[in-house]
Amino acid sequence: MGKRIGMEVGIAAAEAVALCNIDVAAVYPITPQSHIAEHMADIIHDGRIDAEFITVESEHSSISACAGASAAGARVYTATSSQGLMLMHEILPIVSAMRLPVVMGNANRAISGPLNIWNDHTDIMPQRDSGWICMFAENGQEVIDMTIQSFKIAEHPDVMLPIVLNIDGFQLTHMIEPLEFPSQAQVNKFLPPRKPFVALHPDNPISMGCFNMPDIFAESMKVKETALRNSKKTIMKIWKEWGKMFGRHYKPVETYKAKGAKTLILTMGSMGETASVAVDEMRKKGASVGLVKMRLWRPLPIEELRATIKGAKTLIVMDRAISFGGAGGPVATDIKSYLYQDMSRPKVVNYIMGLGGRDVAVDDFIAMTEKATKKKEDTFEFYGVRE
Amino acid sequence: MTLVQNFEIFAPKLIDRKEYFSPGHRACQGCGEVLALRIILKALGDDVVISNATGCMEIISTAYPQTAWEVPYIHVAFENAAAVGSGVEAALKALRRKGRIPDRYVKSVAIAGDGGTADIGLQALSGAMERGHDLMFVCLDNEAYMNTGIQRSSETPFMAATTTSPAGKEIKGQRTGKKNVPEIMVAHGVPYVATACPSYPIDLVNKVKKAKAVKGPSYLHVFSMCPTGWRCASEITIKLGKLVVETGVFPLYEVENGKYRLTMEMPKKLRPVEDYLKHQGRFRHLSDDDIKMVQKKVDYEIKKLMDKVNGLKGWDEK
Amino acid sequence: MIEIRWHGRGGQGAVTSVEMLAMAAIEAGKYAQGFPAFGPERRGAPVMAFNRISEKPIKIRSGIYRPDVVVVLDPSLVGLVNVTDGLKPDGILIVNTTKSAEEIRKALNFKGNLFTVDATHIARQELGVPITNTTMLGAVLKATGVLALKDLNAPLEERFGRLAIKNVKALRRAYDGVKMAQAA
Amino acid sequence: MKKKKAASKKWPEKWQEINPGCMVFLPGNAAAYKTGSWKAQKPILDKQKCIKCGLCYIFCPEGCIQEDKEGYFIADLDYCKGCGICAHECWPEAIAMEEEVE
Repeated sequence: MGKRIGMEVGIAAAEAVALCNIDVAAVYPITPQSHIAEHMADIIHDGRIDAEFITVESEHSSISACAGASAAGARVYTATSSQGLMLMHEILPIVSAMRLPVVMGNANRAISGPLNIWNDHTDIMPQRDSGWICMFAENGQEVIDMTIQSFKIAEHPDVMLPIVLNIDGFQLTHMIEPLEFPSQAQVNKFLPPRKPFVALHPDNPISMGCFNMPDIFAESMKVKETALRNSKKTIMKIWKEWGKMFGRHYKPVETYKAKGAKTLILTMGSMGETASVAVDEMRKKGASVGLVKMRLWRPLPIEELRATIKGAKTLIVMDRAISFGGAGGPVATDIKSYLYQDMSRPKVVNYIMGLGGRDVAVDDFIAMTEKATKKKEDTFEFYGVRE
Repeated sequence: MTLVQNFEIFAPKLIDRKEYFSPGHRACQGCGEVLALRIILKALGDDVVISNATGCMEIISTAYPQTAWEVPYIHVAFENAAAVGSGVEAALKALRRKGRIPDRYVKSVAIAGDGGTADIGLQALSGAMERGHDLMFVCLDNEAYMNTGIQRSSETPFMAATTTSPAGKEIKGQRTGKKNVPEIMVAHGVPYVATACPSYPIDLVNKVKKAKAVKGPSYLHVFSMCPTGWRCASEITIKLGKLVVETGVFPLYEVENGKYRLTMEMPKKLRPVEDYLKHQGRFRHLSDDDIKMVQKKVDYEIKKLMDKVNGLKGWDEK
Repeated sequence: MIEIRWHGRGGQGAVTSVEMLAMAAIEAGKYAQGFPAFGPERRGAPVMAFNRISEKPIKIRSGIYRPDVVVVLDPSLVGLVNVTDGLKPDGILIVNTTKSAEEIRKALNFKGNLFTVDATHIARQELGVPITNTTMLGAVLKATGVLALKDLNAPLEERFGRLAIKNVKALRRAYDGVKMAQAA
Repeated sequence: MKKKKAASKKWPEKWQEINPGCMVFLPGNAAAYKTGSWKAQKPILDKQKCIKCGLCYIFCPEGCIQEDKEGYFIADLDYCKGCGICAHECWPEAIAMEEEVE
């Protein structure tokens, strides 16, 4: 295994992409993704990898160019954030329906308005139903590992779907921290060059992106849904392979001191680590608290979640986004609908917190947990809003 | 009959007999756009990848599980044909360099309608041309959003009636003229820009071949007659395409490295615009005074073009 | 774990300081974080940047509110920004200034451990510019003992190339020249 | 009705039969869809007048006019939509449009 080095996570994301020997990158800069874009350009302009770098005029074109390049058989990467992801929104479900492997890093940031450049998950949630595989990284090391894994998953013949890897903006992208890189030889072994199922080339003149009449569209959607749902098997297989090779193991749902805990905190992304410190502190005082961290958001790993939260009295779901006028935060809403039929389901307390860069410290997790355990029924509320 | 005349008469036979767009497509009777597309594909030949915008040509050719295309084809969305084509071009370049696809030149060609070019697609087109991709972009201009029911676009001609620029009591159809996309492309420094019309198939074929030969961006603006949208008989499609050129409403020219040149089919003396307008329902509401206004506008545009033809030097000329 | 907060002005390289310190700590086998205060501040505006350094993996990812060490890169920030905000009672304040420790104490109403150094003077002499970020690293190393002087060599070389030697010299002068005033 | 039935036979019956991404692997398979039923009139070629210039071939939007062994250009009525362009453009007036009768 490589030596630990200090590097900014955004730059490390670009370095991980370089290890994957991509063919085409199409990136439009946006805060806080810009360090990924800049470093990607450095790598390609210095000739460190043999790839085309398309400096598109918008995110709409970056995802479109990725679609074209992926269809032509290339290994492609893009990265974006917030408004950029919103601008891509129209194209996202097309890319997944066309079964084009594309790997995208999303530096999570709040969506306007009002304009706010800081971290939360409001940008990715509107893309939830686009048919992409959607994952969250918790720290810089996971950003490196999951970026490399993503290419293998996306391009796998049993999957052929685009992947968005969520990297909390600033909290992760701008953090210098200790990181380990696999060697180029190791990555080459884990991830050989892409072998597309089919590709746009005159030697095999196929047509891609054909439209559907009403008598076939529903069947197409069933195909897409099944492909996304089934991808979990391949994802877990590839994570197992990674674990064997690198000794770092990945699961759709990660836990920390969750076994037998009466109260469970559920997080996605970088706040999991801070929450684990809060769990330690509360455990020291005798509280029966554990942590559940969801790595895979789409497809939703509901079996794993069910098994994890079985027996808990209270489940505290931390949502860094809100479905306005709906049933609460998107994560809690999804989980609650799955738990509805379970006889012994825990009480679900849903906090909308950490919006637009509002820091969530250890004390905040402790305060939320103490408040939540006193609740009598399912609730959903903002945390930390001044009144 | 002279030899030259003979050649002209039998020239159609010389165009590649191979069809790259199969019959069984669902274009309207007498569609000038699909005719343009058919001729363009013949001129392009086998070694191309087509990126197509949403629009008539996409809808009439790709109802899954069928395709009319016999060359590799991709459609993603309405406004992004140029961006998709950029991605295809970048991928072909990288993969060829890396020895992952056969070592031969394949042209990336993006095709869009006037909406996918001049309106919603203009940003992606501008980006792709500015970046200098080896991309040929073809606009099939039928002068309105025909696919969705004849709504006006920025390419709808002055005074033409569409469903969103109707011939009303106060406002008589389209209030503006055509957006000059070829000129916008010249301003981008695109080395080959041309206008063409399928009524002049040999000229169209030659321009496609020239555009394809450019190792960089090129742009073709192809007038595409639409009997349905223009409310006229289907058999006069070709005639309309000739009249539009002979009246100077849609002049045929090319711009090579900034040098404007009228192509040979442009007549020395232009016919009155009325000869072109009178066949079409979209201009039926025009009074004699209105026709005079249209004539004035056409004369004005022709003067602008001729000033460029006569006055502008090529970028590489001394 | 030691938590450090840096105060500077946009363009003065506070972010570079935290980058160098974090990289050096990681290079030395420790665990560390370095991150800016995530703001839209432009050149000239008061900015902050942060370090965490520890012998064990660092899990906490929230902001730093109760620092062990505060570093002030720009003398003009004293009195302008509440630089001692949240500083632990036994914490350390390191200020780039030409003033005496007493003057600083008075200006900030600060009674804790104070270190002063005229880093601007050193930087002008050694680097030719009044950019004090690398120079102040020397004062931080001396005041905190968090890393050895030599630990900074590699990251400085990587970052500054040929100019690294000058930076190392400036850093060493600040290391030697920083003055300690015990807690009152 | 006839047309619709012929086309619908080609649809994949079950969702499992749909190609990934709705890709079509068989170039030009739209030819299975016979548009000949769209026409209300059909072109009739008078071989006496035909000079075999190929103008009708190049101006046919369907691409359904091809040269036969004798060098005449003949419209494939399975696809001809009866637009009348060929008759209109044929300057030796060798093509005439004739009403379709049931």
